[in-house]
Amino acid sequence: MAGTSAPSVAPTVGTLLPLIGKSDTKPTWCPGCGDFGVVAAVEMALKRLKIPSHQVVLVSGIGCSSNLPHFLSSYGFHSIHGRSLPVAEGIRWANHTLTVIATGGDGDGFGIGAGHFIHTMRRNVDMTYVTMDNQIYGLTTGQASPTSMMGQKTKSTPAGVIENPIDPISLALAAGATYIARAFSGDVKQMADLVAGGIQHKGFAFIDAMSPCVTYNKINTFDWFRQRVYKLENSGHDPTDIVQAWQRSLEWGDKVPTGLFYKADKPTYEDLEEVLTAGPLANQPAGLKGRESLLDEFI
Amino acid sequence: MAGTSAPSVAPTVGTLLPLIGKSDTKPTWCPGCGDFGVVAAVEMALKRLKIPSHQVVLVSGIGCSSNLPHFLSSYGFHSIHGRSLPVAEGIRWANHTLTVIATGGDGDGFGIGAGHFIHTMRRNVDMTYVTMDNQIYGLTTGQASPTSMMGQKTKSTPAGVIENPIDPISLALAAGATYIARAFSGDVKQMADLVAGGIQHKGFAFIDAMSPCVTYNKINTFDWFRQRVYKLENSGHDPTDIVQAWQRSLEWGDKVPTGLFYKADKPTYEDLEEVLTAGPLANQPAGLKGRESLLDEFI
Amino acid sequence: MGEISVRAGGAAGDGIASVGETLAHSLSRMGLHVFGHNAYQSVIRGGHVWFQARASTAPTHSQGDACDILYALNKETADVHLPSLSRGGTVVFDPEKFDIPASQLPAGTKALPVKTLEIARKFTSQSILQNAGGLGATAFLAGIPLDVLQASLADSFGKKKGDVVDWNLGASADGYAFAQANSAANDHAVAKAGEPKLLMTGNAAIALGAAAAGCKFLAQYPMTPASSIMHWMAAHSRDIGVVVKQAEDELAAINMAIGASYGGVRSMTATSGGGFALMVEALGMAGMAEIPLVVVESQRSGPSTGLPTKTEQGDLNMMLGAGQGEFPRAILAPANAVEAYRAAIRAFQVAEEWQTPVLLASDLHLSENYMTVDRSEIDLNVEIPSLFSVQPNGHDYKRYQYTPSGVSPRSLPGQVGLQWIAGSDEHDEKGHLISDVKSGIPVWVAERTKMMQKRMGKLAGIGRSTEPPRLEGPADAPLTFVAWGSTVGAIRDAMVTLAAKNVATNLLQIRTVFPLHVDVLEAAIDRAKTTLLVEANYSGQLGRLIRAETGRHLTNRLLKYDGEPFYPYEVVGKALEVLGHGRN
Amino acid sequence: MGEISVRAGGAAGDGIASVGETLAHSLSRMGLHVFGHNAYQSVIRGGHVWFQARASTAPTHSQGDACDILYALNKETADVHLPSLSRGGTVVFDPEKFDIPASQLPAGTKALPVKTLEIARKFTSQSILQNAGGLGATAFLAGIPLDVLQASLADSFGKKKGDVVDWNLGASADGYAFAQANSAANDHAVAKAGEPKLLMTGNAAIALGAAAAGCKFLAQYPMTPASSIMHWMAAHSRDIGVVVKQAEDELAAINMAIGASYGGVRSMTATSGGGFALMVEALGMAGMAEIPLVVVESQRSGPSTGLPTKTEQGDLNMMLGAGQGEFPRAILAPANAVEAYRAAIRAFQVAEEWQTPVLLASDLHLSENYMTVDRSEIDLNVEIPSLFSVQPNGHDYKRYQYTPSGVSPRSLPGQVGLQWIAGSDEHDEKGHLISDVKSGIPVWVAERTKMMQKRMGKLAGIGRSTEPPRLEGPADAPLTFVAWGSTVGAIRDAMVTLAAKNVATNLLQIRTVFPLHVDVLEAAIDRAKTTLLVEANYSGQLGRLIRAETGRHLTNRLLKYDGEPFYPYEVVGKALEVLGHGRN
Ligand SMILES: Cc1ncc(C[n+]2csc(CCOP(=O)(O)OP(=O)(O)O)c2C)c(N)n1
Ligand SMILES: Cc1ncc(C[n+]2csc(CCOP(=O)(O)OP(=O)(O)O)c2C)c(N)n1
Ligand code: SF4
Ligand code: SF4
Ligand SMILES: [Mg+2]
Ligand SMILES: [Mg+2]
Repeated sequence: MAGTSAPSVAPTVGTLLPLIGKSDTKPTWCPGCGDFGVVAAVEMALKRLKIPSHQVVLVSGIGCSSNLPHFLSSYGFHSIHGRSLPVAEGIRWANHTLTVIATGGDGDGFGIGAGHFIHTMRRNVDMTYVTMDNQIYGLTTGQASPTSMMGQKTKSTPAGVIENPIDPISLALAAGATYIARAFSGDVKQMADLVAGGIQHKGFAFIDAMSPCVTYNKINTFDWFRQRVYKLENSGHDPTDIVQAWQRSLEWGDKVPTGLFYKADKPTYEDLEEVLTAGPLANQPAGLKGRESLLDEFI
Repeated sequence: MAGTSAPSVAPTVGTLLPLIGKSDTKPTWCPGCGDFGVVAAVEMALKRLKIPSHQVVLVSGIGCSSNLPHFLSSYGFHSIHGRSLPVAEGIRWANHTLTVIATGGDGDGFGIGAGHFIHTMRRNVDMTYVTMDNQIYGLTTGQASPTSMMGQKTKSTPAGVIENPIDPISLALAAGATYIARAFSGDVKQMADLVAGGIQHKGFAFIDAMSPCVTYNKINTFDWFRQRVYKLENSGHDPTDIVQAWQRSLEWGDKVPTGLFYKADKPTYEDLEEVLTAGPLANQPAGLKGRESLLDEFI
Repeated sequence: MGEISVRAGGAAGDGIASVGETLAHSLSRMGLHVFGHNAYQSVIRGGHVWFQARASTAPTHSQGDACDILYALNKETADVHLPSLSRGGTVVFDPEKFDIPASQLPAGTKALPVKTLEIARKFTSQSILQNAGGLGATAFLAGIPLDVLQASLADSFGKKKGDVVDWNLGASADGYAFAQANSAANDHAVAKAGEPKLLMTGNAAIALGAAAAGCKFLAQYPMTPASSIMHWMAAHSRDIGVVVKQAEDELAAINMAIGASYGGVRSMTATSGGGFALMVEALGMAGMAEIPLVVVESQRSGPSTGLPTKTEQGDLNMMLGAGQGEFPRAILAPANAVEAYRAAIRAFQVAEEWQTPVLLASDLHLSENYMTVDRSEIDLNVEIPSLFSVQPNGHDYKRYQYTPSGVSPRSLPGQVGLQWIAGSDEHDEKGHLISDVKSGIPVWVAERTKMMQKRMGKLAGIGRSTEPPRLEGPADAPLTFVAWGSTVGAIRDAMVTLAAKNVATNLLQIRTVFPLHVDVLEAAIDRAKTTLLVEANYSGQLGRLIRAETGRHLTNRLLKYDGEPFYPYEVVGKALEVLGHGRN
Repeated sequence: MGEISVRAGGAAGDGIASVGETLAHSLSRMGLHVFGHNAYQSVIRGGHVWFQARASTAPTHSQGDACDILYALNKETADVHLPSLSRGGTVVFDPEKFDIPASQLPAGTKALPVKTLEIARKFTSQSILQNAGGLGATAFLAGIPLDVLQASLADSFGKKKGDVVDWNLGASADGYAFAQANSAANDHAVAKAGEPKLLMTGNAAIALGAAAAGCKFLAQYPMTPASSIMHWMAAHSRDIGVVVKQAEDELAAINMAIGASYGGVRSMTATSGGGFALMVEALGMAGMAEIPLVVVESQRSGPSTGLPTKTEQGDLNMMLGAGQGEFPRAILAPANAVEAYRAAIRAFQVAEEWQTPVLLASDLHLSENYMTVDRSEIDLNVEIPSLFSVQPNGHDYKRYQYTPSGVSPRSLPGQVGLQWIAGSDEHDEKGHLISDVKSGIPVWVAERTKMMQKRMGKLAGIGRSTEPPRLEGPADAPLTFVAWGSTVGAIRDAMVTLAAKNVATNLLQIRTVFPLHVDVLEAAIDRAKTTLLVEANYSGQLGRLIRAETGRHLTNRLLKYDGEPFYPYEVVGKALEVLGHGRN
């Protein structure tokens, strides 16, 4: 794209362009899998926000949940296990007019991907991350995940898990995400609201979507959640107060809060990266034609 | 070690064995480097606890700070960048009578090693981790580290850092470490106390040792810290209260608290791993001699 | 020679693997040689999966080509597999679910409709029970006695008792009786042939071999097709005293294993190509610090995520090149369960003797398929020397002492007076760094060279401790197959078929892919009349390695990279073509 | 031909690199060809470091062998380097710091004691200023005019002004004057030879080339000797509009670069062996998803952490085997700064044209040393086509369409109606998964084969887009050197020396290590009278590759793995030995 006459990838305003919809690939999840709720919520949120499908990129890792991008009509990148976030960051920086949503599993995001999770949050990259947290490794047929509860018997822990689960909400708080929520596949409406809120949020939005694996997790079932979930928005919770958010994040057991834990306004990575103030990188001129003065430093 | 007659690696009680001391390798750190304080504190702590040097394993990654194991007289493993914690875990599980101490830099531990940092903490492995946090990449001659402050100009960020630094203390709280402290190389006595406390603590002890890099970090100098540090133990802080600990972890700027943020008693990974209840793995019999009945399952 | 192949197919989640395993176990209990091929997809429910159990009075080295009995749980199975039904064969299906038009039946085959759902309903409303009726009918056709089938079936529920087990036994008996009443057994139906054999997957054999060799620590991250090594070890962890750690990723897994080895226990990690890619850096550390380590690399169809549930031998280049710089390594390549058991033991011995990482190259076809083994072939009596052999010599202890073999005395943490620092940097005999203030200084430049030579010198010894290529079959055969790993199975079966056609062939099996035993290999290749390289990859990676090491160019090649295992008929056809007999 | 070598040595932190760079810049400004060798250790202060600037009216391809002037800042420098002082040479030192006994001086050399500390004290109490006096004396001996030296020195402070700059200028003038008064210039002292040349490191050349080729995004994690690519790019980021991201690790770096490339910009990552090991998995994803990507691999001395500040060519095996399974790649291997600049441009072009990862193999010797380049050799006018070339064809768009070349039309996110899913799993022409419910189904098994062939078929085209081996020197010479990368430099210098001895040699430079241009290579090797393989590694990795691809075994070898660069005299000696002239 030397020069400025190159076709632009900036949003085409004023034209009615197709919104997101289902793709021609049918989900291959087990019947009843929580991930159906998540894909529905993501679709609803994007439709509601009227973001044309060619402006959306869904990025995932590897796992049952990570197949999600194939089932919607946007652009997508079904990457490798644990690396959805750096891939998503790269896409976002190449073209920050795109709506970038990373999706994937608890193993993908909090196990092998834990380092990227922490670092993407501290950067406050303006994107949305929806984890389909089933507290198990689904695609590899049922090993413990970082969110499996103490004592859970799995193929890899036949005597029960002996490590404390990761709490993605408190980790996100500690790492500096600026929009932190928990959703539940049994409540697609709430999830769609939270995802839409996350997309609209300027900064890194994290939604931990509890999405039961009906095949391998016989503990954290839809019923298990139904008996425990309550909504933060009905409980006087103030999502702008980080200490309250931290206290709520400690609740997990008889009660499992859903909704928005925390929200803050901070400059995004893209706001602070000066090169991007000249517009999407993909539209900026490339190369060094006529920049011979650059060679002077070598004399 | 088939059978039980193999020499044991259990501590030899009653004999007076050499305590830790300096090795015959002189530290190669720059004069004035904060890491001199850390190695002194580790040596003091181990001496005070009278742990014989052959019972100690110092494990590190790669960085200026990660050279530390070479300068003391114990066993050690100077591993690769970012991997000190999994190496240390393996050592600990092979022989949980050993005192295992991981040491290394902020880049090593919170950058490339962030995932292991989170996971080792949630496991509550009974070991001690001392990071020499100089908020810079020393050995690679001065790039930004995950704890470099916003705006800091480095070789890799000539226009200033544009991401929020990691706060190791709050991350450790979120991830479930059971002994969490901050020390400062300018106060070796306090650091030695904290390290000794960490070694004695049953569970994962994390000590973030602020250890100024006099060559590449011209912001977070000894003076910078001296003007800001105050001691938690003198401030009515209750280290058993996780919410107080969380609130204190948010303090960083005009005031920088040092001392013990948090301490909790929880079963360690080694407590819960049933195989280890039979003693150090390295001393247990190996092989399947006489275990022909194991083949029955294949019929 | 009696031989039969039984195939069951359906959707993932239908319980096909259980049906197949029960059939395979029944056949191996009859004293037959069995190969059980479990074909599945990267999806938990739905899709299409199948299992083929091939049994014979003679050794079975692969899944074979066709099937004699096909149990089709759904229409897709009939569509995909009927073409493989051999003359005289029978397809079992439930007419309540779908129909098979006569026109779809290959010549000389027949259909046996069995009302499996109806049978199941007599016991329960759970439709999964249908399999029991179909299983019974299939077993009858194959010649499996009802009591043998039912014992296998009951055992497959483990210690579980109660209704479900009873229902299964009842429904399978009904299916069995129905088939007996309405059909004759297959012409190839087998009979009891001897004492029960052991039936195990390559992964179970590897895990068992590791434990027998003294492995006390396994760190692993789940990845098909290596996961079941961890599953087996975890299930037996407390019984056999092996600590099993599911790590947060493969980086942690290998580094934990290295730490544990340094700490004083024999340790292992296992993964597939993608996970191995993440272990590449630490592998070099084990090489540099001279830490014994066993790494199982079970290959699957690449590149990248590729076809995660399909087989390939595409990672040889990666295993050869893994790690920056150079350090000694060995790569062992067993072909079947017995060889895998023994290779695991040898891997530990080589790693320990030469204090360096050893790779055990497997693939999905070996790792996850079922093979019979005679009990006598599994010797659990492995000599396990103590690791605490070094005696204190105080301040003079040199962990990396120069020795003629390159192997230096190794102490373990906890031993008094023998402290040393393991390191990934270059070091001197005592383990002190050469990398910092000594680097570039002439005397230390020379020391670095010596230390490299010490380490690399171990390769010669590793060659002596590992198995050279083995020639199998008549020495003067007109065709020599050259192969490694599980691909050898289909070749062995093809050799039998070729022999029956009076075409003599032999097989040069590369049992140690690295270091190659160049002298033996060159002699064998030079003696061969014609060679045929058979590999499950695109570029012929072994062929490339052989050319690199010996200059011999194996130009006749049968390469396959579609994810499917080799079928003996493909090998036979190519052999005949190469020999100028034309395809048959 | 005028040629001089000037060496300065001291402890890390003494400012040796600045002294050396100032000397090198002064010489290149005089229009001389310069090679600047920066030798340092993995320690920030202390230890021993040195810098050699070699300048000549003829091209300089390496640091050369000896030095004509040695500026020794400490005793260790004298001890280590005096043996390299050539006849007629001078060692400059400060007698206030240490003494050099006459017995230590090689025959025909002399010592020039310069009171550099005393000079410095005239200006300031900061001892670092001593370098300026020594620099001045050294420059005089080398024939550098005072004004040239002072201009370089002033420029080395950048835009800084003030006392420090003035003190430096003053002290250097004093040192210069002192030497002028007390010594003659060296016999080899050089004079102005033409227009100023550019002096750049290999890494600067790579970064500049990448930017010229349209690179808009660099993600990197610091690692010697690749870090300065990031430093250069970061320093120019805003000026040239390139986003530079220091990632949390190399896993993130390469995945960010892949994401950015998918997102519509040309992107790159750079690292050394240990970091590249961590990129192995994602490299395969780029191959599978057909994402253009440039990866710089600057090798250093391994295995593992090894000697982090020393050079080696030990990662070729790793680059060849990186990634499970098979996918097309190219590996370019420039030998010096101009070649590095051009290779970076070509890397981007090949990656983009063939939609696959391209590796640019460098090493510490190339990446971090200084080489002169004529301004005319750097053409910034690179044609950069638009990436938005695909036109919407709605629902029928096939991202992975089969084409004769294997290259398919590529759309970018944001383009209307051309959505596709990039994936690491096997897929069909539209990018839909083959890996799950389609895998194993015969028609899709065939499709997988076709898709593999489409991807691997690109290798042929990549061969046409990359540089074949080049023969340099008289075609009928009795000896042909075979080499790749920076090692070529010492060979080029050695060829000049050999020619002066009436020994004709030529050089077969492998400019593209993969894919090898087999026809050209075979012909060249077969034409060669005798070959001599020269590589900076233990096992002769290029030799192995050549044998694997051509069957040609290059048995004469000069291999070196001590971390030091090749010295021309080593090459000369080995060449004479191979030719039977005996060592000279
Ligand atoms: C490097 C690497 N290691 C391991 C795997 C195997 N693997 C595929 S999916 C998966 C985990 C699945 O769990 P999760 O991320 O929670 O997703 P889910 O299937 O539960 O939705 C693993 C370990 C892989 N593909 N790549
Ligand atoms: C995989 C890998 N990537 C990069 C490096 C290069 N490297 C060596 S030390 C270091 C960081 C040093 O910073 P830190 O960990 O904070 O330690 P410090 O030197 O500041 O004590 C890096 C990036 C490496 N050795 N290995
Ligand atoms: S295995 Fe679990 S997570 Fe995977 S598709 Fe089935 S229900 Fe969903
Ligand atoms: S560079 Fe910094 S961290 Fe490294 S030794 Fe010097 S002062 Fe310490
Ligand atoms: Mg999951
Ligand atoms: Mg640091």
